[in-house]
Amino acid sequence: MSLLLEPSSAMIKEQKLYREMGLTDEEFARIEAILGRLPNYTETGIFAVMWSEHCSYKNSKPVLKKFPTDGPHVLQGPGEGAGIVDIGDGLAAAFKIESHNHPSAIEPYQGAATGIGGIIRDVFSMGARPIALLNSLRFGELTSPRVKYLFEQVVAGIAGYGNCVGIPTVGGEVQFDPAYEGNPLVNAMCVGIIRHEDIQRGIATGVGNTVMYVGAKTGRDGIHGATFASEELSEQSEAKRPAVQVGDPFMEKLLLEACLEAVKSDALVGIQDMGAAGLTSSSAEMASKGGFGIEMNLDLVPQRETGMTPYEMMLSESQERMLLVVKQGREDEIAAIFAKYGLEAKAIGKVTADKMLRLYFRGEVAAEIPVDALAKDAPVYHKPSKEPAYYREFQAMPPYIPHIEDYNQTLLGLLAQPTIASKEWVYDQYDYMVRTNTVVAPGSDAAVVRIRGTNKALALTTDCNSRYLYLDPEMGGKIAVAEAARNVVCSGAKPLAITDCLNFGNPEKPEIFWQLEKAVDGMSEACRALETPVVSGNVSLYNETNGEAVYPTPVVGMVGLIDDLSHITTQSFKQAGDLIYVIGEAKPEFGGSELQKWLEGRIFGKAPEIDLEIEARRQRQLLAAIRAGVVASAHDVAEGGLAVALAECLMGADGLGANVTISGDATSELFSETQSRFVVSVKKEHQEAFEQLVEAKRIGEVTDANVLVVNGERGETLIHLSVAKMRDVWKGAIPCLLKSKD
Amino acid sequence: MKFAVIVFPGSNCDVDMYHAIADELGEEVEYVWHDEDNLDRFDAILLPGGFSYGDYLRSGAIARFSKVMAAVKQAAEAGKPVLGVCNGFQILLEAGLLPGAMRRNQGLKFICRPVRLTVENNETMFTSAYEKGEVITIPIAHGEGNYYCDEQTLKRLIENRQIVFRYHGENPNGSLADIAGIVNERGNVLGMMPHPERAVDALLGSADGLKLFRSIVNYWRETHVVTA
Amino acid sequence: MYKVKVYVTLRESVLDPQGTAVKGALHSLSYTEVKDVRIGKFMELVIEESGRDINELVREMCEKLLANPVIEDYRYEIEEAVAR
Amino acid sequence: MYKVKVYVTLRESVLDPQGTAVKGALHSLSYTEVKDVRIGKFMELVIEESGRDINELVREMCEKLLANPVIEDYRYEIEEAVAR
Ligand SMILES: Nc1ncnc2c1ncn2[C@@H]1O[C@H](COP(=O)(O)OP(=O)(O)O)[C@@H](O)[C@H]1O
Ligand SMILES: [Mg+2]
Repeated sequence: MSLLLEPSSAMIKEQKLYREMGLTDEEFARIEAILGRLPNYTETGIFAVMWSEHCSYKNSKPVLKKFPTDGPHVLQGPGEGAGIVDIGDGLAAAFKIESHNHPSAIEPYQGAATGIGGIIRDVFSMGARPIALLNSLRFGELTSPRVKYLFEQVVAGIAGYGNCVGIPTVGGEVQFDPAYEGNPLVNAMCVGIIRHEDIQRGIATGVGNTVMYVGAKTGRDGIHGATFASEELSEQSEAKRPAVQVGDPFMEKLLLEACLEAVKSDALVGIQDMGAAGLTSSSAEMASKGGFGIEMNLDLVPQRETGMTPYEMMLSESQERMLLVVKQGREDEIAAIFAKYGLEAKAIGKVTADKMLRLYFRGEVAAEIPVDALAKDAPVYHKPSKEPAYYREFQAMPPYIPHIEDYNQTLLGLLAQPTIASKEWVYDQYDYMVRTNTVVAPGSDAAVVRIRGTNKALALTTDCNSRYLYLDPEMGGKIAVAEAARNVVCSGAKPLAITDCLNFGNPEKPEIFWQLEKAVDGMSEACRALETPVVSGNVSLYNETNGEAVYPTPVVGMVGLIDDLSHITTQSFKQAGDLIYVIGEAKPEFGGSELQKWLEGRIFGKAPEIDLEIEARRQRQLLAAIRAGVVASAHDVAEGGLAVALAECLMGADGLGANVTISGDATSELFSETQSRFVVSVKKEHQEAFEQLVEAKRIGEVTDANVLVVNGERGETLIHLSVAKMRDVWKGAIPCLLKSKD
Repeated sequence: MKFAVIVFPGSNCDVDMYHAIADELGEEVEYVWHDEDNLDRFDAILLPGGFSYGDYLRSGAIARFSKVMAAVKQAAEAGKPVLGVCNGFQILLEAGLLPGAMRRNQGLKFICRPVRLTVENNETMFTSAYEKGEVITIPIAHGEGNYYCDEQTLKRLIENRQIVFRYHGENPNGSLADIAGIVNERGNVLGMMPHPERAVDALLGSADGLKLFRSIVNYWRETHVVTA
Repeated sequence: MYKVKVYVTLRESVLDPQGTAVKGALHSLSYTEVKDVRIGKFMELVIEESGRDINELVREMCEKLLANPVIEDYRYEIEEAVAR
Repeated sequence: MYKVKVYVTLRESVLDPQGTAVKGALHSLSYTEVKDVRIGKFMELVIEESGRDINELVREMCEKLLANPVIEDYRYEIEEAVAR
């Protein structure tokens, strides 16, 4: 589009062209009032992206305020590229999770790849060295060719990008449910390590300091991507689609190394990545945070395409770009660092005192907007909230009790459910070992990454069972946090903090907004109970296709600290003769369970309940026992219940089996998804010590028979399955679904 | 003994290689940026894995023109041990320091997992610490490890005992004759897809790779009579 | 029997990291006269006569599988070949 | 200004895993008339007049960098283009 074709200010107002950019009539009036005149086309576009939900959180801000964000170990809470927590020895962990749902629905490989790229930049722009990646994925059922394509391409995209940059992808989760058929979720988390004194902030200060641009050239990629992410997917999205962003992981690797070198220089004042709304958000936010203004000459912006307008340059979402503020007169020092990596750091503007974002193009002012209006004073909406009718119905239902005849077949059937089945097909494609710190690779509970030069390690996980959240968002929200903490504790770590990605439907619908509110209430309560504040996060709303929302899916990414490498624990049974314990008793809770979904083809009723005090106590006891060195293996009971958990403890344990006896109602004991339960194995010589530390029930022993045997209280055999058989079913399920034609 | 770890833009196993030598082997090691042209001060040269130049076009195709590669060639001609792992192997192939070429994995997917290897030849400067026929566990992590060469070359590789490692059991990538690693005729340039530097610490799953580095040090000690 | 050649290229406005890297490499080999490089795919298909219109068939295959219409364009040529 | 098209293909004798996979995928979409698929690269270069013989130049670039003679063949076409 040439400049001449851009609509005039008057046309924008009269023909309400701002609506196409996602601004409401009231918002446009507000812009007019702020500027004291009509905005031109570029300015309208800048406001539209900055005031989109994606950048401004205008609908979710009031809800996000509820999260506890403080703690003695929190060095940086929400608001920067990543949250940061102290881990001792002068070191800190920086981490954040982010969604790339809409781009991945359109172009799954590049959408997922650029999602990884974006979250990595968030972490290294804080000055942290990225040490691990995780992801959380949701797809429809693995039966339609489209879903298979999306799944395969998303995984390939994550692998293609992460492997090339050389950051290990150490964990994640994948769930399959018809609720995600048209709107897959692709959330990526990155964790970095930083020395306290190296923490950088995205800030522009010091009048006359230079604004520098580094990284890939700007093209017409993803223009209006942020607005796009703030709308529902529809048939029209296809046509409205901006040029798809293609990731360049090689460029990212160069940028990463160069930026980490640059942050060591005191010539650098501030640094921020150009994420959603690219040049616009990075410049406006840095200036607003610093209390200054920024002035840029757009003719100097490195451009990949010819004839780009200010509108296009400011809204482009080309990847692998960073904006720096550098002390005046020391530009060459910074440029030299980037030049070593073949990158050009180019001066394109300077910091000003007047708190304005002022853009020049071909000698004229192309835009002039107060930075605070863009970054701080976006509108905030308190959307109406309403309890959905389905929720009341579900709450009123009598408990669902499945009728099980054959426990062997039931267990095998559950192991073949793609949500439970081995994810080896996925993580085999990820380089989870590069940088040689991955002590616990994907396949156990939380992943464990050691910190070189210390005797410490981090335990990392992403979790969220959205079925529970759909049935009961508050309960489900609590469970999501608790489950993440359980996984972290099972690995031998103390949970430190979380990052969260709130994937919901259209918040303008009161029932959806209610889900969002309740979920955040539940999560907040769990975060308080488990002392894991929220230090960063991301909101992805409008996850709907043709009016159908995805399940409420607030993915929890948690980081825990292992303060002695000898505490690292995995879920696999270790040796024959070890005693098997279960912590926690089962209740008949099958609402939203894997078994209900499988047998009934849908979920309904009440979600399992959780008592956060009990949860916290059990986690404390288990962690104390692990630290005392009396736990051989630990695993949480999750989807599929105790039977699946026992099977999982055997999948990675060569030549071992288990012989256990259960009491009470066998169906509940084996398959109910009652919360706050764990399976633990303990060496015989540690029996006494373990029992003193942990309230747990001994249910059997690890054997060398290579079979799982479960007996009922009257001595009847409920389950008798060879480990080989279970492993075949469990490992084969996903590859088999992918291969099958229909 | 002093090792060089060559760093190309996009190398990402450089750190792993460095730590394997410095922390586990306890020898001297230094990073060398791709634009250096002199490697005289080093006794052995390591080309690490990763994605040099993004692996764009073909893996290793662009890196082989780096300035440092002329020096790597010189070192090879001087008989110094030169080890290329994964992307390093690919670069050695593209540079013609080893025969053959890499294709994409047969399954077309990147594969990361520990695999078992048979030590086919334990009479090289890289493998003397292993038993002949020893089966070891070393991780692979690559998308293009499907080794190819023409029949004559294969014949020569076999006759000269240049095949050093083969995949044991399942061949993960479709490589010709299950080849996982080969040496040049002189025996001082080894290229291999599996990552010995990722298998130097039992904490991370295997220490089977350590013997490879020990072999290099042993060779160097034997050939360099201390004159101090 | 047909011999079909399919050319798949990235759309004009889509970033081509591979092309950019190759251009950089050519420049550092001092082929500075190279001003632009774009890299796409070249596929050769052998297709048996099956009664379907060959043009339609090839177009369908391109749109369904061989090219990714979101970021790529395609073009093809058909040669009637004698069975070898 | 020249527009140069370079086609890089795997040598006949070299198995093409990608082509095999695409053929398999086409068959499972029931395009069983497809008998063979080979996948190569298609590069478009824009080269400025530099006084060197353009054929020689392109051949040199192909042999040095664009194709790997161990497994690949190449072919090229040169169009003289008017500067845009
Ligand atoms: N998308 C993924 N990427 C990487 N690893 C994954 C992914 N999905 C699952 N995994 C790994 O597979 C294992 C099992 O996952 P999951 O069943 O979700 O475990 P849990 O129920 O304990 O959270 C974990 O180690 C997890 O990190
Ligand atoms: Mg778990």
